[in-house]
Amino acid sequence: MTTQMSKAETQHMIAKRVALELQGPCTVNLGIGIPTLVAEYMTEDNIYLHTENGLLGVTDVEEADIDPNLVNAGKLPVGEAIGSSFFNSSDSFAMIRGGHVDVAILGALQVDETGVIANWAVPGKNIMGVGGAMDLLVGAKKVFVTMNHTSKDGSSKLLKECTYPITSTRQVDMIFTELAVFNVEDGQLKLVDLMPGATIEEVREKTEAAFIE
Amino acid sequence: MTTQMSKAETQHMIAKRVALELQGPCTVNLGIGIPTLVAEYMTEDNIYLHTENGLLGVTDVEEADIDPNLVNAGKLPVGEAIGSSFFNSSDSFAMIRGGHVDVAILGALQVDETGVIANWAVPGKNIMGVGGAMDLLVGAKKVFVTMNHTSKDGSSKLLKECTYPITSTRQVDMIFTELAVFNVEDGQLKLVDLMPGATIEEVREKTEAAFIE
Amino acid sequence: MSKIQHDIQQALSYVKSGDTVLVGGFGLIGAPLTLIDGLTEKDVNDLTIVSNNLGESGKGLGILLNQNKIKKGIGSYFTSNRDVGDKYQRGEIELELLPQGTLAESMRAGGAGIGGYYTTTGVGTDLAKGKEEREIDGVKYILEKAIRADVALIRAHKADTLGNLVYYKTARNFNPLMATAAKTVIVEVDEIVEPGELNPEEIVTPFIYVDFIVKAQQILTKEGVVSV
Amino acid sequence: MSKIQHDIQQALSYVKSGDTVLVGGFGLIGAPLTLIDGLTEKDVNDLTIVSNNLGESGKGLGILLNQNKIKKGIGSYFTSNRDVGDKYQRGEIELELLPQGTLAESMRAGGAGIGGYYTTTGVGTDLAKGKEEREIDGVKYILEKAIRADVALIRAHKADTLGNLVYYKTARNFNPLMATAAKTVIVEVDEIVEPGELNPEEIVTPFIYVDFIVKAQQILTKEGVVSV
Repeated sequence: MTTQMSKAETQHMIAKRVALELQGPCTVNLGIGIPTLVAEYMTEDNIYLHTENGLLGVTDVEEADIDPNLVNAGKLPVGEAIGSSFFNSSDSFAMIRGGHVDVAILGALQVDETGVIANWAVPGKNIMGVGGAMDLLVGAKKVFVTMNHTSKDGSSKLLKECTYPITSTRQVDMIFTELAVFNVEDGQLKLVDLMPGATIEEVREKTEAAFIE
Repeated sequence: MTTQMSKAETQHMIAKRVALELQGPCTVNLGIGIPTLVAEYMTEDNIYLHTENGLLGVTDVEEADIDPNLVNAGKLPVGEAIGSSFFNSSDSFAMIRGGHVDVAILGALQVDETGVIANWAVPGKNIMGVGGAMDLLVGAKKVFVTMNHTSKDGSSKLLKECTYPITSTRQVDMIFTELAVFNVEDGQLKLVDLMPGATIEEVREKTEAAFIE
Repeated sequence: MSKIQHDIQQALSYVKSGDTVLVGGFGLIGAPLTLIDGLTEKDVNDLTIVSNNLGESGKGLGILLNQNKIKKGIGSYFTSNRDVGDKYQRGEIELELLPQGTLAESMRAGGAGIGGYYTTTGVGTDLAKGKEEREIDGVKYILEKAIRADVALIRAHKADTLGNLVYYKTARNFNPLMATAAKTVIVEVDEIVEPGELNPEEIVTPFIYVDFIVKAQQILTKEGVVSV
Repeated sequence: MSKIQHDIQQALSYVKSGDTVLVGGFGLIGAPLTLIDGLTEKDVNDLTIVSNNLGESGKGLGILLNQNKIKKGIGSYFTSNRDVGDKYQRGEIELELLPQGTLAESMRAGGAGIGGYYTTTGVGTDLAKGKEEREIDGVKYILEKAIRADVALIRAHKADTLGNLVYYKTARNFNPLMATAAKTVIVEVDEIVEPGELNPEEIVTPFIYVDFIVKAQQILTKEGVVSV
């Protein structure tokens, strides 16, 4: 990128771009991190947010209205929309695994050139948490992934093959980074958009995975 | 039997005898027929009735209070006790199959001398209905069976081996007929009581199954 | 697009010949009587009907049966309609008999992305024939497969306009499970209310499961089924 | 015999060394904080704890962990407590990591008499290693086993004196499932009411699942956990 953005600015830029892809009516599950920010940029009022800890109809909450027993999957305080409902964890994952959630937006550590992602474990570190990531990947009708295009050392996170343990054999549908937006079509990455300030040359240089321009 | 009782009187006699075996607090599922009558003779107020169509806390209902959408497994109108709850069919059978119902009282067509029963199908006739019988047999902590001691032709329904298809490989716990009460202990029938008017000779004569006196 | 349909036949346009259709209710209690009635007026056949019973003789699904629209029935208690047995003996209908708990659990599994499950129910009986038996931790189980369908016709008490549902007493039965296990879910209700009128802690079927809502025109009363 | 226990240690007398214990909550939300606190004061060890998380460092189940009372943890997200990783590296604790939906479903199965089930979740990943893979109707699944336990420690919002339970917002999470999957179920609640005060259509956990009820003495507030 030629312009220098703060980490927060970059995250918001990605979240805003993801929001453009959401058309209601639909139900969306937001992962922790950048995905959570997507809610701020959704423009349609018939998009409902599902959180796997047991609420359909997540909204923002004002500081004064915070309820410690009303949180999202990141354990952050949320509000409840009109028409929302509460349910237990098995009913919540029945919704996810059973294919009743339209879109899951997840973070990823790596993605391979067929759209398979790794987002739950790093080799050599203790494998300590998986949460709902594997369930969302097998169950959501569409999966959108937000991620940094490169590691701190500059190496690509869009790889020929994931070096970290994969989260599912399922290929995701769209990938959003600070440089570019890709569709996954027939098991191939297809560049569909450049992010503000990014050039096609930079994307080519920083993407190990093969992609269709 | 020496005394002549009507069919209804006999059924009530059996139901009354079964009721003596119920000690609260417990949850009891009543099958169709004689088992339903047991409710009339329960004396303790901490016995709760479960019906597999989705209610824990079945009571009698006055004619004036009949609600067509509040019925038991025999589709007969019932009432709801204080502290009752409604649930769907899968949650209801989760209670049954998961071992959370203390006693199931069922009718039977035949019982063998190890306490295995047949109560859902007759060979040569279409096998058309099983309902919740198989679930109750595998799941209830205790199973009590009410049945006629003999067929219309006088042949014993307590047999060495069932000739009808069995409902479960599980042995029931007690058997109640118009002549006698049996416990099932270590896979053997044990006579524990004679019904009013019955003699040990009559029970011996009309019981094909081996039993301990 | 509103989920509310005023035309029953329009709502039923999603039911096609050859479809597998889940139909709620325990006998007539909690059955979608209006939708079933609509189905008897619709030109459709070769249906596989999954329902605890196939109605009673000449009533509810029993009419559909006598119209020869049902190719196969999957249920737990067909005894309530003597016509089922007659048709079966004449080879005019296939039947799959399942224990009631298995029928319920298989639809829950279908709705929850579970392909099959091991249950104790039926082990060692004629209904286990052809099913895989397996011992897990010393207990014998049989494998039962999930049930999924093209359409579910269900009944609830109230819907809000989003499609959230609550039920009424023992009319709940199979309905909430069926709502999860079909591609298209059509519900008939006594009352349609605005979002926010149903308590979020009390909603049994969240709106994501419901595609179309119709107002009930056939109601079960003490005196039997009446049109309203 | 009343299910209400005024003495926390008396209620916890059902927890024995070597037991498998289900502990409700998603982090601290919906966790039985009073019962967990009681467990940290109890002389018990070699526990297998089934819970989404093992608390946070030095909080909730985290205290129990640091007291070396936990032999094994089964959960979906141990990352929330860095001490778990440290102990694991030192070989001081066994861990079984399950996807969150599998964790929930396995307890539901345990409570429902289901021995195991085929799920799509985890197929082809490291968490499927050693698990049977099977194709059903063209879809790949892995076999997951039911979870059952000796004791469940859960949290609800209100109980009636019979043991019927209702929950509060996202504090519901795993609690109703755990109530079904243990031999002894101990619940802590904000409020105890008389039978009849809870709406029968709204009860989430029917009383047959509940053995003992205690009043919560540790409450999660905006300011953190406070004693009441």
